[in-house]
Amino acid sequence: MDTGSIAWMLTATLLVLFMTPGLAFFYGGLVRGRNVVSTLMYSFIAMGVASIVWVLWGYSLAFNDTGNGIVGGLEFIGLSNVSYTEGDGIPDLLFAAFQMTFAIITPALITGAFVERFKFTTYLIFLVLWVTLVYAPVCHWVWGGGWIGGLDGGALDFAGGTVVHINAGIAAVAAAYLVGKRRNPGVEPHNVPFVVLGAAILWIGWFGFNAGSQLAADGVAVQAFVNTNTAAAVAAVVWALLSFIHTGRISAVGVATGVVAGLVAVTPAAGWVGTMGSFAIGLGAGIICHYAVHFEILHKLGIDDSLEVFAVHGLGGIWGALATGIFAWGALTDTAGGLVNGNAGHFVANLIAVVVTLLYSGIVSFVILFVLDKIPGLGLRISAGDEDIGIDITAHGERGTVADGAD
Amino acid sequence: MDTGSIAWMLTATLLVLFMTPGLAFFYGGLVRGRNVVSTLMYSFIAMGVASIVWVLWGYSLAFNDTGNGIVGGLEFIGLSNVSYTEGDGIPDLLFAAFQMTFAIITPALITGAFVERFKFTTYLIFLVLWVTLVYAPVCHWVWGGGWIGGLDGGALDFAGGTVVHINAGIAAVAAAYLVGKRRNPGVEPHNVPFVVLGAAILWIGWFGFNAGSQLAADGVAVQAFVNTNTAAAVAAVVWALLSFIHTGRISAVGVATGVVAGLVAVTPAAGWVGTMGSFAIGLGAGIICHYAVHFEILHKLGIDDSLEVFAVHGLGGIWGALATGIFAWGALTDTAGGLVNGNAGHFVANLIAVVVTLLYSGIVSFVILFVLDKIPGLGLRISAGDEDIGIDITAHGERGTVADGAD
Amino acid sequence: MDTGSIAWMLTATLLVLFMTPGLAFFYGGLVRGRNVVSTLMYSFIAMGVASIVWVLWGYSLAFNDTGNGIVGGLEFIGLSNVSYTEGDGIPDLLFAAFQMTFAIITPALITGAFVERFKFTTYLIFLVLWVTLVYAPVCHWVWGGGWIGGLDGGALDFAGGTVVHINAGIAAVAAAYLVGKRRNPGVEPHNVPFVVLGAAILWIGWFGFNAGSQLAADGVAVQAFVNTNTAAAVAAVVWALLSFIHTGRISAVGVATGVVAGLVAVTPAAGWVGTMGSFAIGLGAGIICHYAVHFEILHKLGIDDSLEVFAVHGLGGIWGALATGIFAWGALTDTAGGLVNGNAGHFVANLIAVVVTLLYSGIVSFVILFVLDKIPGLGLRISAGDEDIGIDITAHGERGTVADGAD
Amino acid sequence: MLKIEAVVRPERTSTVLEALTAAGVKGYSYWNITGKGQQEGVEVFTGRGGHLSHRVALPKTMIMTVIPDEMKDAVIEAIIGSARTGEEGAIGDGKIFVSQIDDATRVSTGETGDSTVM
Amino acid sequence: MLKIEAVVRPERTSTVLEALTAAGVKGYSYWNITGKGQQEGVEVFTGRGGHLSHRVALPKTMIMTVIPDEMKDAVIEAIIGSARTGEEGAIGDGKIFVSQIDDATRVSTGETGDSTVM
Amino acid sequence: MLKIEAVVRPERTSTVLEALTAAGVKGYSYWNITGKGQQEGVEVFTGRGGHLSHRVALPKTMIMTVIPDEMKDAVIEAIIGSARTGEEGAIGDGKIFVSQIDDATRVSTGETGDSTVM
Ligand SMILES: Nc1ncnc2c1ncn2[C@@H]1O[C@H](COP(=O)(O)OP(=O)(O)O)[C@@H](O)[C@H]1O
Ligand SMILES: Nc1ncnc2c1ncn2[C@@H]1O[C@H](COP(=O)(O)OP(=O)(O)O)[C@@H](O)[C@H]1O
Ligand SMILES: Nc1ncnc2c1ncn2[C@@H]1O[C@H](COP(=O)(O)OP(=O)(O)O)[C@@H](O)[C@H]1O
Repeated sequence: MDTGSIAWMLTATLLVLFMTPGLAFFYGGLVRGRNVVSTLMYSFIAMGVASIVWVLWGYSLAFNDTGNGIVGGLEFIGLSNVSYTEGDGIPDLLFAAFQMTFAIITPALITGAFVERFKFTTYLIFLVLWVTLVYAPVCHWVWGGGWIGGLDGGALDFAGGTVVHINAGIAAVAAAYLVGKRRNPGVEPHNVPFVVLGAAILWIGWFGFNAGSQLAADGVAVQAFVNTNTAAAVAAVVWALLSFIHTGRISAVGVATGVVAGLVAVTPAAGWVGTMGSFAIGLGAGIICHYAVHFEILHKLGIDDSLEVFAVHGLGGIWGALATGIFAWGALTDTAGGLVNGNAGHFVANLIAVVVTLLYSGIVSFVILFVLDKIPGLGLRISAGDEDIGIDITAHGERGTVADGAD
Repeated sequence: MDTGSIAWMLTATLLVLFMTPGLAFFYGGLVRGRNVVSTLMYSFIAMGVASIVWVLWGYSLAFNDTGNGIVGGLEFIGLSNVSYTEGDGIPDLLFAAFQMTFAIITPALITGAFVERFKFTTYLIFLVLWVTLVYAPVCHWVWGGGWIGGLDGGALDFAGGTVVHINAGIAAVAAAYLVGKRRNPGVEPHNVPFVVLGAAILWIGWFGFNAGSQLAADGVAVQAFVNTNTAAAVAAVVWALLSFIHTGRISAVGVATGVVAGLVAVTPAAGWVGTMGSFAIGLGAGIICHYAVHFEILHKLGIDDSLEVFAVHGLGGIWGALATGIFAWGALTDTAGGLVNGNAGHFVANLIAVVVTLLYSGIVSFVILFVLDKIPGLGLRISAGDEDIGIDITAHGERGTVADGAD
Repeated sequence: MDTGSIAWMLTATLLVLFMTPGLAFFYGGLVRGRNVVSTLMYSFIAMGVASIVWVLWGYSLAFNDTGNGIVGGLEFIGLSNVSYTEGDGIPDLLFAAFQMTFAIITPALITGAFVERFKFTTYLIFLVLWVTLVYAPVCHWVWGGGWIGGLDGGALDFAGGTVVHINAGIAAVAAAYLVGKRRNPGVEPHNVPFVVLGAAILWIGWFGFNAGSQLAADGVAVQAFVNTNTAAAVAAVVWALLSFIHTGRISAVGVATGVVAGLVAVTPAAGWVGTMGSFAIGLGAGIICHYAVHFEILHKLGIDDSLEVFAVHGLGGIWGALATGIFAWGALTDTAGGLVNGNAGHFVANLIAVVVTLLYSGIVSFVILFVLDKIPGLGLRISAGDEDIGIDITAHGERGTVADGAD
Repeated sequence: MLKIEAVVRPERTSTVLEALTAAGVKGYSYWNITGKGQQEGVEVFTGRGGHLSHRVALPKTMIMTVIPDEMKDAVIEAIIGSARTGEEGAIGDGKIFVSQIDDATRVSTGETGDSTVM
Repeated sequence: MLKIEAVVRPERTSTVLEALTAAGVKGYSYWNITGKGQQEGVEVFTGRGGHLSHRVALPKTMIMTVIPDEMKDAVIEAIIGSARTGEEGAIGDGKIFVSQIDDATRVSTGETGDSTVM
Repeated sequence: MLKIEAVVRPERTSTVLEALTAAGVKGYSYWNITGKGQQEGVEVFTGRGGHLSHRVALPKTMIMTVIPDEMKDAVIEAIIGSARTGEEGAIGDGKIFVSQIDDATRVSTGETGDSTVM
C-alpha cells in the first residue's frame, strides 16, 4: 500500500463525487425557474440511490470478475470480501468507492434529457434499474474484466468516455424520445451563475475523474491532469470564438458547455495522449459539440433532448473515443500507439466499443423506460397541469426561491 | 513523517474547513430572505474567531495533556511548542490545524437554533467563551487525554459525535430557549438551491471529518470513507421515502437534512464499523431525525430551535454514539467490539459520554448565554423592530440580493 | 518521486485552479445585477485563455532558465521537454501545471478594476498579451532563475506576493485609469451570498497557493498552511471590528475583503514566518486594507478601480512583501531571518522587488492597454448605450437570472 | 383609453400574451405578484422538510395593458380564452379589472392620445 | 368597485394581509416594490465594505385589492390598524391610494360585477 | 390627485427618479416589469448557448407616483426629459399613463387629501 496513492485516490474520489452536485447546478441553471429544485434533485438523489445500489450489488456485478466476460459475480455483494487494507497499490475498497462515484454521475447525466417533466418517483426506480442493467454490465465489459477490455488491438478508455459519456448520451436520447417534448420550454436559462458554478465544479472535479483513473499518484496521473485541463481550456475558447463568429456575442453558457465538451472528449484519452494530443482533442470537441448544439440536430428530429446531453456527452464521447485511437501515444499506452503512430488497433477496438455501447445502452435504456411507462401508477411523465405549474411545487412541495414581501 | 499521510491530512483539514461555509449556505437557504447575510455570517465569522481562539489558547486547553483529566495546560499557547516537523505520523502542527476546523464548525452548528434574531456582537463574544469553556474541555475529555477517553470499556468517538454534534445540539437547545421564539418565522425556506449547495459541500467535507480522523492515509481511513458515504446515502433515501409516504411529495430540504442526519450519526462510528454497520446507522438516523423534525418535538415545548439543530445534530449524534456501541467491529476497534459482538463495554462508556456531554454542555452553555443576556450593552436578542426589518440590514448594513431597477 | 508530495501537489494545483471561479463569484456578487455574467466571465475565460498561453509558450518564457536573468527560453514550448515522470520531488510537468494556475488567476484579479465596462473581445487579447509580456517575465525574475530571485540579501516571495498580487494590483490601476469611470456604479453589491461563496472558495483554495508553494507534503507546507489560516482569520476579525467601530454595523463584504487582505499579505511570507508572525501580518493587512478602502484613496484621484484591486491586492501585497522582510524566521528561511532577527537583507531585497514590479508591471500594462485602446475595432470600453443596458445582454446575450412570469 | 389589469396563473403568461397580441394589443407590461382569491392556497414544506404547511397566497402574474376603449371586449375575451384552464368554475384562473386612463404619452415622441397604444 | 393600493413596510405584509381577510376582503395581490416618501432612506455598505452610502429608496410591499364601494372605510381602517408601527407621525409606514374600477371579470366563470370581489 | 405610471428603460431608473425629485415629487414607488411596445425585443442565447432566440418582451421599470393635479405637466416633462434616450422616434423609451386617484391616506397619521403627496 502506498500512502501517497491512497491520499490522492481519496481526494480523487471526492472530486468525482463533487461533480454530481456540480452537474446539479449546471443543469439547474439551464432550466426554467419553476423547475430548479427538481433539476437539482435528479442529480442529488443519485448520490443516494446509486451509492446504495453500488454498495449492495452494483460493484459486484461490475467488478467481481468471474471470467464470463459479460457480467460480474455476486461475491462482493454489500462490499463484503472487498479489502480495506489490501489491493493493487490502493485498497480494493478505495477502488470500489472511486468507481462508485462514476456510477452516480452517469445516470445523473442522463437527466438533462428529460428535465422539467419526468416523474420523480419513477426516476428513483429508473436509477436502480439503469445502474444495475446498463451501467454495471457496460462497466464490466470495459474495466471489470469483460470482453471489450479484452478486444484484440486493445480498446482504450482511460477514464470512461464509453462507460460514462456515450452510455449516458445514448440513454438520454431514448429517454427524451419516450418522455416527449416539453410543453413550454421557455427561452433562456433561468440562472447563468448556477451554470458557471456547475461548470467550475465539473472542471475541478474532472481532474479526479481523469487523473484519478490512473489509481496512483504518479507521472501518468500528472500527464492526465495536464491533458484534462488543456482539452477543457481549448474547447472553451473554441466555443467562445465560434459563438462570436456566429452571433457577435460570447455566451457564458456556451463557454461552460465548451468546457464540458472538452472534458468529455479527453476522458477516454486522458492518460494515453501527450499534451498536444489533448490540445487537438479539445479543438475537435469544441467544434463538433458547438455545431451539434448550434444546428439542434436532435430537436430537428423531434426529440427534445432538453439540455443537449447527446450533443455534448454522446458526440463528445464518440469523438473522444475515436480520437484516443488516433492520438494515443505509444510511450504512455505501452503499445504501438494510435493512428498517428501508424497503428489502427486501438482505433478499431474503440470503434467497436462505441458501436456496441450505443446499441446496448440505447436499446436496454429504451426497454427499461418503455416498461416503466406502462406500469400503472408509474409512467414517465407528470401531468400536463403539473408541468405547467412547475415540477418543483407539484413533486417537491418547494419553490426554488421565495422572494415576495410576506415570504 | 509519512508524506502520503501529510498529503491526505492537509486535504482533510481543508475539507472540514470548507464545511463551515457549506453550513453557512445550508442554514442561509433555510431562513427568510431578509436574514440571509446574517445567517451566512454566523458561520463564516466562526472561521475567523474560532481560528484565533484555537491558535491562541484553545488548542492548548484541549490537547496539552497534563494528566489531570479535566483540562489541558498552557504549554501550547500561541501554538508554541507544537512542532511543524515532528509528530505521530503527521506533524503535531498539522494535527492542531485539523482539530481547529472542528472547533470552528461546532459553534457554527449551534447558530441554527437562533438565526434571525441573535445579536451579532454578542455572538462574537459567545464564540470566544463557548470554544474556551465548553468545546475545549469536552474535546480534552474525549480526545485530549481526558477522563472520557480513559473510561473503562472504552468510549468510542471516532470523529466527533459527542465532541461536535451532541455538544452543539444541546447548546442549541439552551440558546433557543434563552433567545426566545422568532416573531415571524415565515413559511418556507427562501432559497432551496443554497440548501442543496450547502448539503453537497457538507457531504464532501465530511469525508475530511471522518476519514481524516484516522490521521493517516490507510485502510481504516478508506473504511471510514465508505461508511461515511453509505450512511449519508441511506439516510437521504430513507428521508425521501418517508417524505413521500407522509406527504406525497419529496422535499429537497428533507433529503438534504437526511444527508446531514446520516453523516452526523456515522461520525462517531466512522472507522469502527463495517460497511453494513454504517448502512444500519444511516437507516436509523434517517428514521429518527425525520420523525423528530416531523413531530416538531422541541417546538411543541415552546423552544424555537429554528433550524432543528437538536433534532438533527443532537438526536442524530446520540443515536450515532449508541449505535457505535452496538455496531463496533472488533477487527477495527482492536477490542471485543460492540453489542453485536456481545460486548457492552463501548455501549456503556458511550452512554456515559453522551449523558455527561449533554449535562455539561447544556448547563455551561446556558450559563454563558444567561450571563451575556444580562450584561448591559450586550443581550442576546435584537430589538423587535430590527427583527421585523430583518437583521441583514440592521446588523450588517447589507441586503442579500438587490434586484430593483435602479439597483 | 515522492507519491505523497505528488498527491499533495495535484490537490494544491486544483485548489489554486478553483480560486479563479471563486474570484468570479466574489467579483460577480459585488457588481450590479446587469453585469454579473460578464464579471463571472472575465475570470472564468482566463481559465481557458491563460491555460492555453501557458501550455504553448508562457511556461517556457517563465521557467526555461537560460541564464540571462531577464526572460526564459523556448525549449518548453508546448510543454515539450517537460517530464511527466522526472523532477525535483515532483514531476516537472506537475510543477508546470501548478504554476499555470497562478498565471490564470493573476490576470483575473486585474479585472476587478474595470468590471461593468471593459470590452470582452479586447479583454481576450489583453489576456494573451499580459500573460506573455508581464506575467511571464516577472515570474521568471522571481522564481524562474531571474535577477530578483538572485538579489543579494535574498528576495523572499514564498507564494507570489510580488509575482501575483502586486503585479495584478498595479496593472489594475493602469487599467482603471485608461478605461475610465463607470457611468453609473450603483450603490450596493447585488449579491452578498455570491461574495461570501467566493471568499470561502478563495480561502480554501489559498491553502493550495501557499502550502502548495512548498512543492512537497512536509513540515514547511504545514507551517505555511497554519500561517495562511491565521492571517486570514485575524484580518477578517480586524475588519469586522473596524467596521463596527466606524459604522456600528459589520459588513459581510467587508469581512470577506478582510479575509482576502489577510491571505494576500501572508502569501509572500507563508512558509517563512512562524505562527505569530502570520498573526502580525494579518493584523497589519486588516488595518491597512480596511483604511485604504475606507478612504477610497484611488477614487479620490479619479481612478475608478471598481472593486478595489489595488487597495486589497496592491497594498496588501506590498505590506506582505515588506512584512516578510520583517518577520522572516531564520529557522524556516535557512538565513539570518528578517528585521526581527536583526537582518535587513531580505527586507531590502523585497523592497527592490516591490518597486521594480510596480514600475515594470505598471508601465507595460499601461502600454499594452493604451495600444489596444487605439487599435481600430478594438478599444477598451463598450459604448455608453451598452454600458447603460448592461454588458451581460450586450456582450454575452444573456441575463444573470430570469424571473419573470413568462420566463 | 382603458387600463386592463389581468391577474393570471404564471404558467399561462406566455399564452395570454400571445392572445393579446393576436387580438391587436400593441403594448403590455407584466410582473410577478403573489395573490389570493377564492383559491385555497397550496401545501409547502416548511423548516427542515419534515412536514407541510399551508401557504395562503400563490404566485400569479399581473398583466397590464392600456388599450383604446373600443378594444375592451376583444381584449377581455382574449384573456379569458387563453387564461381559463378548465371546466367553468375552476378557481384560481384569475381576475380582470378595467379602469379609466385619462391620458398616455409616448416618451420617445411626446405624442399623446389613443395613437400611443394602437 | 374601488381599487385600494396600499404601500406598506415589507415586514408588515403578512399582518396587513391577515387584517384584510379579517375585514372581509376576498381577494388581494401584492408584490415587492422600492419606494420613497418622506422617509430618509437607509445607510448601506457600498463597494468592498469599507464605508456606508446612502440609499434613498427602500424596499416596500404594494398590496392591491379591488373591493365593493361599501367596504372602503373598513378596508382602509384595517390597513392603517395593521400597518402603523408606532406613535402618530412615524414616517415610512406607507400610503393608501383609492381609485375607481369600472368593471371586474372572473376568468373562470366569465361573471362580472361586484360579485367577483365579494 | 393623479396617478402617473411611467414605464421606462431600467437603466434610466435612477435618472428618472432624480428628475422626479427635482420636479418636486415627494413620493414614488417603482418595480421591475417586463414589457413590450413597438420595440422589437432582443436576441438571447437559448439552451446550451449554441444559438440565439428571440425574446419579445424586455425588462423595464414601472415608476408610479401619485401627485396633485397641478403637477401633471411638470412631472410628465420631467419623465420625458430624463427617460428619452435619443433622437425623436427612438422606440423602447417608454410610456406614461395618467389616471385619477380619488383619495390618499397616510398610514402613519391617517391624514388624507393632497397633503399626503406634497
Ligand atoms: N379582489 C381582488 N383584488 C385584487 N386581486 C385579486 C382580487 N381577487 C383576485 N385577485 C387576484 O387574482 C388571483 C386569482 O384569483 P382567483 O383565485 O382566480 O379568484 P377567484 O377564485 O375568486 O376567481 C388572486 O391570486 C389574486 O392575485
Ligand atoms: N406620492 C406617492 N406616490 C407613489 N408612492 C408613494 C407616494 N408616497 C409614498 N409612496 C410609497 O409609499 C411608501 C411609504 O411612504 P412613506 O415614507 O410612509 O410616506 P410618508 O412618510 O410620506 O407618509 C414609499 O416608500 C413609496 O413606496
Ligand atoms: N399599451 C401599453 N400598455 C401597457 N404597457 C405598455 C403599453 N405600451 C407600452 N407599454 C410598456 O412600455 C414599455 C416601453 O414601450 P415602448 O417600446 O417605448 O413603446 P413604444 O415603442 O410603443 O413607444 C413596454 O415595454 C411596455 O412595458
